[in-house]
This record gives sequence, C-alpha cells and structure tokens, in this order.
Amino acid sequence: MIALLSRDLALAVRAGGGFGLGLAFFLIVTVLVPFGVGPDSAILSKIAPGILWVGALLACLLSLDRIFALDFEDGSLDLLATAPIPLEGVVAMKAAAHWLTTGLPLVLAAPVLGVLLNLAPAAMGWLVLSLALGTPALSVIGAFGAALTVGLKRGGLLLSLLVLPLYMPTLLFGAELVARGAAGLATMVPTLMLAGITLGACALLPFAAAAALRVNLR
Amino acid sequence: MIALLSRDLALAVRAGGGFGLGLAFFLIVTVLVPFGVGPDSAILSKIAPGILWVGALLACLLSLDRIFALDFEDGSLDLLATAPIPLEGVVAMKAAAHWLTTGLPLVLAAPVLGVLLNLAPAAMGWLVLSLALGTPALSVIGAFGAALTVGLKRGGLLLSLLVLPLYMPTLLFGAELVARGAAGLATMVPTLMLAGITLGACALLPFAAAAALRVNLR
Amino acid sequence: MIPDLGKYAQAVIGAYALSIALLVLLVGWSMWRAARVRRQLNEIEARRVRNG
Amino acid sequence: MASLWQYANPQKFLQTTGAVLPVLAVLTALTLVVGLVWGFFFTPDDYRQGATVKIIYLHVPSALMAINAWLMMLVASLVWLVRRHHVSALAARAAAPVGLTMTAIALLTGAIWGQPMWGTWWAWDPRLTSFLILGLFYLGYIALWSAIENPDAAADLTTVLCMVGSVFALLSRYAVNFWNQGLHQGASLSMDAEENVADVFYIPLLVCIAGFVLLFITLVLLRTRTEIRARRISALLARERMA
Amino acid sequence: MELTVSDLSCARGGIAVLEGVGFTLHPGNALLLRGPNGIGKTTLLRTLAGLQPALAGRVSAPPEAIAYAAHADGLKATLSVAENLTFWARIFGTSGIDAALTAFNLCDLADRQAQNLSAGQKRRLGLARLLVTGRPIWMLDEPTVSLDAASVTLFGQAIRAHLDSGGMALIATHIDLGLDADKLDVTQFRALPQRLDAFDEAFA
Amino acid sequence: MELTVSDLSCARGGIAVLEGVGFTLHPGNALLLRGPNGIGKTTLLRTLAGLQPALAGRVSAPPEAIAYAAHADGLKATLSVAENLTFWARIFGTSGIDAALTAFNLCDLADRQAQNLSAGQKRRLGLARLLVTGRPIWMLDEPTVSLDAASVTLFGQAIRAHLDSGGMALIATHIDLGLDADKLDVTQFRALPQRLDAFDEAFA
Ligand code: HEM
Ligand SMILES: Nc1ncnc2c1ncn2[C@@H]1O[C@H](COP(=O)(O)OP(=O)(O)OP(=O)(O)O)[C@@H](O)[C@H]1O
Ligand SMILES: Nc1ncnc2c1ncn2[C@@H]1O[C@H](COP(=O)(O)OP(=O)(O)OP(=O)(O)O)[C@@H](O)[C@H]1O
Ligand SMILES: [Mg+2]
Ligand SMILES: [Mg+2]
Repeated sequence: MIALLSRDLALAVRAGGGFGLGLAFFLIVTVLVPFGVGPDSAILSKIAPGILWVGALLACLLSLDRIFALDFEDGSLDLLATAPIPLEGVVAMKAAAHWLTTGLPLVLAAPVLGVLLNLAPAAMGWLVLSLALGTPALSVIGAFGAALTVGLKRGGLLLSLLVLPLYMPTLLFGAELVARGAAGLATMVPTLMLAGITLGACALLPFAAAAALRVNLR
Repeated sequence: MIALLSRDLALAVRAGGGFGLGLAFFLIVTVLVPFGVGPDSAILSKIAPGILWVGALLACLLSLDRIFALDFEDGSLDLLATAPIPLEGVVAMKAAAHWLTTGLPLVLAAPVLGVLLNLAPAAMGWLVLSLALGTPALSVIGAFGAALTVGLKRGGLLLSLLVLPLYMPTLLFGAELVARGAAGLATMVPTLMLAGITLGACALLPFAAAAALRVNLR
Repeated sequence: MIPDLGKYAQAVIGAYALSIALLVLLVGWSMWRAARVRRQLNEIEARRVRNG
Repeated sequence: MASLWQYANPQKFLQTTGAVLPVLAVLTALTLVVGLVWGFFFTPDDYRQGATVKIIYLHVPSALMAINAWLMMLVASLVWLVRRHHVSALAARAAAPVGLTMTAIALLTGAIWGQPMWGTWWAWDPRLTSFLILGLFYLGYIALWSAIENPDAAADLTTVLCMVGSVFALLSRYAVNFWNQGLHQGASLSMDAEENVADVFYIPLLVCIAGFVLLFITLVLLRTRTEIRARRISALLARERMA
Repeated sequence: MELTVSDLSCARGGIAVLEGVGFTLHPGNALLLRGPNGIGKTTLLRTLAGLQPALAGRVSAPPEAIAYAAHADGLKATLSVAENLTFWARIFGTSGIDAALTAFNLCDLADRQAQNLSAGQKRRLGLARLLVTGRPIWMLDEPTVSLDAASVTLFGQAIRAHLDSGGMALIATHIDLGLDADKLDVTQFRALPQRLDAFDEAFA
Repeated sequence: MELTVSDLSCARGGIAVLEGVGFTLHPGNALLLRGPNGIGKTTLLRTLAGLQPALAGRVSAPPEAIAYAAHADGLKATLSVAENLTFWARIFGTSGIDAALTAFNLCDLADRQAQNLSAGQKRRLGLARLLVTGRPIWMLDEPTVSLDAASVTLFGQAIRAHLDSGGMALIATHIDLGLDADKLDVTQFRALPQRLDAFDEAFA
C-alpha cells in the first residue's frame, strides 16, 4: 500500500505536469483576478478568501482525471484490482497521492498568494487552516468522481459536472471559515463542519469509489 | 482552407471535450465565485465584470493546447505543413475554429451568467460587446503560444505561463470596458483599444505562429 | 377574460407561459419518444417472427 | 396477488401500467387544469404581493416535486441495489428529466417572482442556491446515465452517484443555510392552522400540488415503459449483430 | 489445490460469449486455450481472475490464487525496469526481484526507463512480473507476443520451473509455444445467440 | 520506383543502434526484417518512414510514399470501426473503405466501437488502415501479433494483392508468415559501441 503511494508520488514528480500543474493554475487564477477586478484593495481583501478557495478548487478539478485514467489505459488498474490489497486501499492511496501532489502545495503556497490579494493578515492563519482541513476532502471526492467516470468518453467534462456539486459544501464552509476568521467572528462551526466533511469523506467515499471501480472494470 | 475549418469544427463537436469544455468551465467558475465570495450582491455586482473576464480567459487557456497538439501527435500537422496551403492560413483557420468552439459560446452565455453575478443590467450590453471584441484576440494569441510549445513535454504548463502575460492587455481593457459601461462612464477608449488589439493580433500573429511551427516541425 | 393583474401582469403571465411551455415540452417529448420506441420495438419483433 | 415485487417483472409492469395509464392521464389533466385555472382566474390578489401571488400555484408545487423526484430516484436506486429489479433502475432513470424540469420551473418562476418582490432576478438566497445545486445534481445524474453503454453498469454507477449525491445535497442545504440567511419565505404550508395562508389561496394550491404529483406519476410511468422497451430493443439489436 | 471450473458462462458487454466452460487443472500442469480471434479467451481469463462476474458456474480457486497477465503489460513508462518490478513485488508482498530479472534476461536493462525498451523487452518485463507475484496459478493472455526465439525459450523455462514447483498455468495463445501441455479449444463453448422469446429475458 | 537504402545509420535515444544498413526493394517484392528483440528493427522502420532523422545514409523513397504501421494500432477507442477507417481514408484523400473492411473481414464489426474489439480484431483494424492509405510502400512492425491462423491468411492475401499491384512491403517479424519473400537479418548491422576519442564527437 505504501508502495502504491510512493510509486504514484514518483510518477507525479517524474512524468511532468502532475506536480506543477495544479500549483501553477492556482497561481494564475489568483494573479489574474486583481487585474480583472481592479486594484481597489478594500474589495480585494473582501473577496480574497473566496477567490483563493475557488482557485484551489479549480486546481484540484483540473488534475482529477489523472487519478485513475492513466492506470486504466495501460492496464495496471486491472492488475491492481487482482493484487492482494483491497481496492478501497488503492482508492485511498490514490487520493492521498493526489492530495500530496496537488492539495499540499496549494496549502503551502496559499499565504503568499493571500498577500497578493490583500488578504487581512489576521485571516492568513485561518486560510491555511481551512485549506489544510478542506483539500483532503476535495481529493477524496475527486477520486470518487474519477472512479465513476474512468474509461468513459467525454470523461473529463462529465467528471467536472459530477464533482462540482459534491464540492459545494466544502467550498462554502471553507470560504466562510476564512471570511469569519478575517472578520473576527466565531469560527467554531465551520471548522468543525469542514473537519467533519473531510473525515466523513475519507472514511466512507473510498468504499463507494471502489464499488464504482469494480463496476467499471467489469 | 474551408475544409480544414469544417474538419476542425466537426472534430470539436464530435470527439468529446473540445466543444463543451470551455463553456462548462466558464459556467463553473462563475457559479463557484459567489459561493466563495459570499452572497452580498453589492460586492458581487462590483466584481462581476472582472470575474466574467477572468473566467472567459481561463476557459480559453484550458482549451489552447488542443489547437495543435492533437494534430501534432497523430502526424496530420506534418501533412498539413506539406499541403498546398500556406502555414499562415492553417494557423488562422485553427484559431478561427478555436474561437468558434470556445470564444463564441462564451459570448453567447455571458449574459445569463451575468445575471447570476448580479451584474448591473446596464452593463450587460457592454459585457457582450467586450467579449465579442476581445475573445478573437485570445484565440489568436493562444494559437501563437500553442505553436511555440507544440511537441514539448510539459507543454501545457509552459503554454499557460507563456500566454498569460500576452493576455494581460486584453483582460485589462476588456474588464475596464465593462466596468465603465456599468458605471455609465465613457467607453470609447477601451472599446477602440480592444478592437485595435484584436485586429492587430489577427493581422500579424499568424505569421509569427507559422514561423514558430516551421521551427518545431523541423 | 384575463383577470386584472395590475402592474404585475407581465410577471404573472410570463411565469405561467414559461412553466406551461416547459411542461408541454416535457410531456410532448416523453410521448413522442414513447411512440417512437414502441414503433421500433414492434418492427424488430415482427422482423424476428418473420425470420423465425 | 403474490407480492408487490411481481410488478418489478417488466412484462407484468407493462401490462398493469398500460391499463392504469389512460385513467391516470385523464385524472392528471383534469386536476392540473382545474387547479391552474382556479389559481389564475379565480383567486384574489394578496394585499402585499398583489397579483404576483398567483405565481405560487406553479412555484410551490414544482419546488415540492423537484425534491420529491430526487427522493423517489433514491428509493428506486436502493431497490435496484438490494433486489436487482431492472424496472426500478429504469424508473429512476425515467424520473430524472422530470425532476430536472420541475427544478427548472421552480427556479424560473422564482426568478420571475423575485424581480417584483425583491427587486432582483437572482439572489444568493439559501433556498434558491440549494435548488441551483439540486439542478446540477440532476444534470450530472442524467449525463452519467447517458454516457455509459452497458445498462447494468450504468444502473450501478448512477445508484452510487445518487446515494452519495443525496448525502452531499443535504450537506449543501445546511452549508448554504449557514452561509446566508436569506430573503425567502419560510414554510407556510405547515399543518399549524394559525401559520397557514388564507384558505382562498390554500385550497387551489392544494389542488395544484395534487395535479403536479399526478403529473409526475403519469410521466414517470410513461417514461419507464419507454425505457423498458428501449432496453429490449438494444438487447435484440445486439443479438442480431452477434448472429 | 487444483483449479476446477464447471459450467461457467461469461459475458462481455452484457452478452454471453462462452457457455458451459468446464475443465480441471492439476498442480504441475498447464493448459493451453486455443480458438480464433474474438471467441472469448480474454473474457474467460478475466472472469477467472475475478475482474468480472460470471453469469453462471463455479470456479474452485479464489482470485487471490491467480496472477493475471493481460494483453497490456501495465508498465509505467517513466519508471525504470527495476522500479517497475519492485513496485509489483511490494504490492504482492514478496521480496527480491533479482530472480525475476535473471529469468528474463533483464539484468542489463534494470536501470533503463520502461519507455526506452523495445516491444519485446517490454513484454519480457511484463512476464517477469509473474515471478514476483508468488501466486500458484498463472493466467497468461498471449504471453509470447513480440518475443524473439531466445526469449520464447526463456519463457518456456520459466513456465516449466513454475510447474515443477507445483504451480499451474492457463495460457491463451495463437502460436505454438513448444510446451507439452493439454490443449483446450474454447470454440466448443461458444454461446449460441439467445432467442429472447420471453420478453423478460432481455433483462437477464 | 524502387526503394534503395544505402549506408543508413539510425539511432535511438541518441545512441546509434544500426549502422551501414543497405538493401534494395523492387516493386512487387517484400522484404522480411529479422533479428532478436532490441536489435533495432522498430528504429529502422521509423527512420525510413521519416519519423526520425537518420544519422547518416540515403533513402531513395520519400516519406510520402510510405505507409507505416507501428506496434501500436493508433485507434481512437470511442470511434467505431468504420469511423476510424473513414477518418484515415479522408486524411489520405482516398475514397471507399469497403474494400479494406472486406479484406480484413471487418464488415460485421463496422459499427462496433474500437474499444469493444478483441485484441485480434483491433489488430485487423490497424492493418486495414494500410489499404486506405493508397501508398506503394508498406512498412509493418510485427503485423501478425495477436492474429489467429485465419486472420494471418487474410493478411497474407492482402500483402500478396498489394505486391501484385506493384507495391512493396518491408515487414519486421519474429514468426514465420508463410510469405515467400527475401529475408534480411539486421543483426549484421548492429552498431559497435563508439570510442568517442575526440572531445567534439560527443556533440556530433
Ligand atoms: C429562483 C428562485 C426561487 C427558488 C429556487 C425558490 C424555491 C422554493 C422552494 C424550494 C419552495 C418550497 C419550500 C417548501 O415548501 O418547503 C418555495 C416555496 C415558496 N416560495 Fe420560493 N423560490 C424562489 C423564489 C421565490 C420568490 C421570489 C418568492 C416570492 C417573493 C417565493 C415565494 C415562495 C413562497 C411563498 C413559497 C411557499 C412557502 C411555503 O408555503 O412553504 N419564492 N420556493
Ligand atoms: N460491448 C460489446 N458488445 C458486444 N460484443 C463485444 C463487446 N465487447 C467485446 N465484444 C466481443 O466479445 C468477444 C470476445 O472478446 P475477447 O477479447 O474475449 O476475444 P479473444 O478470444 O480474447 O480474442 P483475441 O484472440 O483476438 O484476443 C469479441 O468477439 C468481441 O468483439
Ligand atoms: N533512450 C535510450 N537509450 C538507450 N537505448 C535505447 C533507448 N531507447 C531505446 N533503446 C534501445 O534501442 C534498441 C532498439 O530498439 P527497437 O525498438 O528498435 O528494437 P526492435 O528490434 O524493434 O525490438 P523488438 O523486436 O523487441 O520490437 C533497444 O535495445 C532499446 O533498448
Ligand atoms: Mg484476447
Ligand atoms: Mg520493435
């Protein structure tokens, strides 16, 4: 199982794209927004939490279809399904690899980009906290969506459509957490909800995803 | 030449992704932003022009690498280069096909999404005008970037980084035009600038792109 | 005939027109597809009977 | 009558619904026409909302059915999951476009209502927002059904999506509520008499709701019959190609 | 342990392809599956390997006893030969890839990236994976595709060593492998096109 | 027109693999390339087809005369058999895919998506593509992989028809195809490891 994780990480680092793409996209979005919206720093700092979260979400969305598609095409998904590790574990490891290569860099880069968007300094910590709590859920939900659509034509488009509504609660609580943190309001509820969503998704969705994979491999 | 255009359009409509992807992405961005930023309609209507323009730009950016990459991989780009039509014409047709499948749908969908973002009704016309004037430039500039990076590994990432600074003037004038229109200010200058950029890009960039293609095909 | 809707006439009539149009579309599409699929199935079953 | 499950047999289902459907259709048309005509022509204006209150006869029934259609799909999917009755999977598939249309009607009438009442077509109100999300769920569900060729695999995958989607739809409902206290009316259809709207509005509304429920049932039955036939057609054609 | 298959039906794309398949494979034996293109050999192997459910019938061995090698080798182009093998060894909880490398003459290529191998070298790597699974029943789908004569000999030796140590092998192939093994022509199990007279059969 | 190759060197991954390759192929003839795995047959074919530059040497025929069929079939999984073929027919400006479908017994499968074909059926489709290119020189890399005996016969017929109409074929293969054609063992052209004495040679 650890072997799968380390292989996926090695592939992501080596094979181009997988690693930098999400981060670069995040950067592009957050750099573009001030140009589009205008330099008014009051407005910018108000919309910063939302923009950063939307950017993170888009960056995840873009890299999702790689989670299973490559392994499906070259036949290793078949071999993994017959290997002596549960398919649920495979899904969990794949999601973990996705988070480590996409989610984690976003969490680390977020404070820098927060400065670009005039995010209130008080909110910086909340931003990192919310991303750290929320991005694992994005990866797991994404892995579920990728398992549903592996091997389909138009998979990419369909995947975005399927995953988008599933991302909503995470996005809402995440952005709300930062916004409340910035405004000095109580942050207990969104923090708990975000953690709850992540825990629940990590605990349950691998089973749903493995079921979907089995159907798709048939 | 027309044959090339119609082939590209048919491929985009049929072969999955090419057609709907840009539009779907535009939709996703504009629907997500209010969820992230919060429901305050005053703020939303202020940032709407910028967000819509950034969304359109990202939608273009995402579909750029398909302009030449697919044809390069299956070898038809080689054949096109030796065919009795100028490579400049090939570039222009490819950019036109990209605009028709990505830019035009964005222009048509923008008013609906403007409503979602509480864009001032007065600005709706300006939004459509600015997108109609600006998106052709996005396609031509993108075709140039795609020609520069065709056949490179990590091409997608590099392409985004190359094209991004070239997109800045279009983005600035486009968003400014809508913002001024919404505020009832004079819109002459950004309109002229936007039209100028588009005309200039369409007139000159195909030659640069064809030169880049020749080098990459060597 | 049409009741006095005051200044909201446009909104109310628009809402009714739009909704009824959508419903008619849905019903029409469902019935059209039902008829077409039924006809296709009958054709195919008939072909099977003829061919044994 | 052995058990309810015998109606999960495709042939039996076609026979039974074939007999019921005409009656049901007439009933539906009657109820809908009576309800909507009553609502449009013979109800007074509200003292605050004026004539716009008439929109309620479309808005509320369609909103209710939009949610109920998803519930019905969830139940049908669970039946497929547990008992593997093909008809229930196809019924879930048949209900989705109906639910999507209901969602669209609720959203559109709401938007038209919002313009005079709140001064805007669209506001990021929790109820509106969660309906938008529900619409997205419907779209994804329908798209997944049509993307997969093998019908059993499609039924399994959409079932998984429906179950997971239901959980996340509920979650977003709470998230959205937490995110924004909205402009929208609270529930006023409660059984609690004091809270209720006046009977002049209430009774035609009930008729309209009944009409929409009947319409939903009729359409789902009709479309399920179509799906059953389509499934048989594709099976026959596949065999023909094999032979 | 032996592998007994009785009255197995398998389907692809929802349509029965083979029906009533039955055979027994004893430890130390191999069985060659023969039959024209598209008859259903791959489908049968995938069903036995547990990748898709059978329509009917019984298989005595659990999928956990079976190592499956498909038409595709499942190699990662950017990993080296040794890395590819090590990965599968870890997944299957065995240790040591040296024996596998030697058996398929891959030692010289151990540090080469898989994308820089020739077609036959890739196939050898795909076969070497079998040795690191440590599973008793091998199911091979046209294993000698792209192999030259010397490599086919290596493959034959590997199979014999596996059988001698009590393993079993089920091999779908179109060409003669030079193994003395029983042959099973799956053409005899071809599923007849179903009549679908009763309406409900379309849902079976 | 004939295909004359003289003193050709070709490289893969920057390292010379074959040196001094020379042969002549006359219209109506076929040439079988033999040699162990990894000797450089694929590299040679790719070089001749113009897919990579030669280090040295001359090839008389332009790439425009050559139709190349690689290890991979280059099929679009979501297009049907007929659509895949029609696409290539249009690209090459020929018309009519019926002859190609018939020649490889694909008529029954014409509407099947390529992803729903068996391995041998996919290969047949890959070979059928050659017929719609309308080009005189065929370069085939292990064409009969996964084919059953009947399909190998079909392939032989297609080759013979092509040769009879004045075409040429260059075929890399490990197994006997039953074609009466000249054989060329490329092992004799294996490149010697270079000495790299002068510093600049590393940059040649
Ligand atoms: C796009 C916009 C809208 C959507 C999606 C929407 C959605 C809904 C939903 C889902 C319900 C049913 C809730 C329930 O029964 O528990 C409902 C009921 C209702 N809506 Fe809307 N609504 C929208 C706009 C409006 C507007 C603008 C008004 C009027 C100002 C309005 C007035 C009502 C009323 C009076 C009810 C009945 C409440 C009740 O009796 O439960 N809605 N709406
Ligand atoms: N979705 C589908 N619908 C109908 N038939 C299908 C579908 N997918 C595959 N088939 C058919 O199922 C049959 C079995 O294929 P399989 O891959 O098992 O054959 P095979 O014996 O392995 O052939 P080969 O020797 O070419 O590898 C083939 O005839 C194939 O065309
Ligand atoms: N980047 C590289 N660096 C060094 N050697 C390489 C590189 N890429 C390929 N090779 C080697 O080049 C040789 C030629 O490979 P080629 O694919 O042409 O062989 P082949 O004769 O077609 O073999 P097969 O019969 O297995 O298909 C192989 O030995 C391969 O390992
Ligand atoms: Mg096979
Ligand atoms: Mg080769």
